[in-house]
Amino acid sequence: MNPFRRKTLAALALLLVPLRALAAWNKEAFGAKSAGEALKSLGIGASADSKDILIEAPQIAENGAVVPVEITSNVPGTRSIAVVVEKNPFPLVAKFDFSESALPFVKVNVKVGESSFVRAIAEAGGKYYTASREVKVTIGGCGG
Amino acid sequence: MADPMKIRTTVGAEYTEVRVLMVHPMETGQRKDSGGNLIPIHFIQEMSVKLNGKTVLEGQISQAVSRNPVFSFRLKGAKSGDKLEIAWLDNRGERNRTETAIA
Amino acid sequence: MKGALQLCMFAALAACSGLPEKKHFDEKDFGEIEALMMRDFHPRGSAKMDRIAPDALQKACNLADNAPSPEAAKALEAQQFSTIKFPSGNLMGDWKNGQKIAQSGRGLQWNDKPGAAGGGGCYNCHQLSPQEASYGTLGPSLLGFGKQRGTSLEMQRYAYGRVYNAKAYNACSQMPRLGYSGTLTEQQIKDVVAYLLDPASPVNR
Amino acid sequence: MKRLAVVLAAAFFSLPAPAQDAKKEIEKYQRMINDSSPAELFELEGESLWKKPQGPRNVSLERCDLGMGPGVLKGAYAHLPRYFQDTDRVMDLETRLLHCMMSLQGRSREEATRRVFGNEDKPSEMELLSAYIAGESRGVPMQPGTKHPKEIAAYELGRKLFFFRTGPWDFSCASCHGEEGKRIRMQDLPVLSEPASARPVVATWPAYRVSNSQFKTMQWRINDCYRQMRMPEPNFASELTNAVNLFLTTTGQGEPYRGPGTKR
Repeated sequence: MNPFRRKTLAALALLLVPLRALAAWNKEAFGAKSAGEALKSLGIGASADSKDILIEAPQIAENGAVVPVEITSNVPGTRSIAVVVEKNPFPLVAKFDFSESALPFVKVNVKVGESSFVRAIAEAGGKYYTASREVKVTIGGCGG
Repeated sequence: MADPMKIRTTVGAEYTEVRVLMVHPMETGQRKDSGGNLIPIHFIQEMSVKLNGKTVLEGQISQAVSRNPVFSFRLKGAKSGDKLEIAWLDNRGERNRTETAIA
Repeated sequence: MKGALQLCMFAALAACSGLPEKKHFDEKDFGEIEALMMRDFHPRGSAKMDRIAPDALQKACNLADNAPSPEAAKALEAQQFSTIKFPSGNLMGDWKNGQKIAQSGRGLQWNDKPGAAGGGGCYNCHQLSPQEASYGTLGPSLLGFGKQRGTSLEMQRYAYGRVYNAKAYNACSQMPRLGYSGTLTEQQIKDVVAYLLDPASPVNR
Repeated sequence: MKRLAVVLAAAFFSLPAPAQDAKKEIEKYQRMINDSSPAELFELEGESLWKKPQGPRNVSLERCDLGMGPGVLKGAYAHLPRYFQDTDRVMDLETRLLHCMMSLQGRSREEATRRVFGNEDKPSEMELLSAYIAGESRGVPMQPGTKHPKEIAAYELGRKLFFFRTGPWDFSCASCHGEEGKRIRMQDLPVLSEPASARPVVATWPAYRVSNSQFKTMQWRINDCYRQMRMPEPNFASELTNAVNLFLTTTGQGEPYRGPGTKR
């Protein structure tokens, strides 16, 4: 299947997604090629570094296909957490909105294309707080 | 492989930890199959977690989430027997929904 | 001090209390193992059954548990050295291609496409350029190899020979005989030599 | 036990500081992928396959005797490979499953071994069954067969094969798994002929591999090592692969099984 046909098929598939969806998937943000662009499309403004955002991730990952990342926000009133892998082709990985009894915490396995900073941006009371951890991706095995 | 969504809940003092394991290839569209041609992009885009019918968590995710995604969340005030419902929707419009009671 | 002393004494005792390591092979084993392998293996891709029987060098190293006597080692190394075909003139090729070869672990495996370029797999066992954090430690680090040793024709021959047939320098080395086995071509080995010696190569920066 | 402490202490102190951090960080990576691993999915799928009637006789594998009696699963994996009277052979899990597929289900060897190694889109029966059956031995100390003459002979043969150098790259298993504290790229290489290094390996195979989202068995592990040793392909469930498997498992015996594991 040549790339052009695959692109149109992918685009078509997106149109088929029913309008009343869950949290509507932000196509621009997830299609953005830089972290800055992605966050802007999410309406996330300047964010302050904060030690109340805890990121638990391995410093060295034997394989970039599965990198466990655990994020906790201790900023009171946190309503959402966005996860960004800065050097990925599409940096925005996920965005979680918390309400009712869900604590601002998430653990998820993500793909890290090459050694990069993994960044979390939390939103609380209209302000944004951020922290990041570097993950070195290495090649295991005999490369063959 | 069938598509069981495996949910495990652990009720703790401060919160209940919910761990959900989904079956999905989460294809980036960059991978080639053994024949050498590109496998089309195919990934879960949206997911939600409901407790006793009320949405407590909504996620927008991408192909950068690993294959067979594994998520963990924490719910305050959830007790055993409460109804937990997790649903996802992928970029091809396929859906999956699993309901369970908190252990 | 007493505790430490005791620890070393105990370690020495522990080391020699077990029976001396039983030799893994004696002569009669070879027939039995080769027959079993001929029965329990099958050819696939380029990996044919002629790879089962160990050659004279492998048999010698197996029998000596990879630690032949100095005389035996010298004889084996001389014999292996005679298998090296040194090209004439400059032995330094293109370090950029040398880097690709050092990164690639392909070559002679049953799933390697026939005719595809073989790889040296150097990073599996060696550190080479400082930028590559994912390097092996089975072999010594070759960081700054050319910077320390220069690029004399004599050093080029040493590097070329070592890649072509490592056993010519260390009889039972674990380093594969990349030229002798047909994994790398003459030009590929020259490119690896360049990657090791060329001042422009990241190995030497 | 003392000797072990001395050996371990020596190995740890011999690593330069940065390598120790790298080792600690990689161990953290392994811990984190272990507790958030999809391996469970393969166990579930394997359970339904164990109960699924198949083959000309249209029966399930639930009467298969894995060494502790027909259908007994608890701890069965932890006691394999072992000698089986009915086939007069030392057999590991996959070899025994093949035997049951043929003897109970009436399937031909050719059909049952057509696809013994799967891929991420379609795992093989052997992979799914291995996940389930291995999971049923969690907590049980690994104790393969070590007393029967054929078990002793298989162990000795496995040991020789482990050190046997041949093939175009002159490798034996010990070429990579023979020296403490070594690694290929960033992959640590356990010395599989040493109990201390072999135990954690034996206690976590078969395993889910995050790098390709596939579930891998011991027969695959031995098969793929021979591929990278540039050797021809070993026959599935052959005497040779069972001997190597028994040597490794015997060397690593005693450790409570804690798999199926999750690996790179």
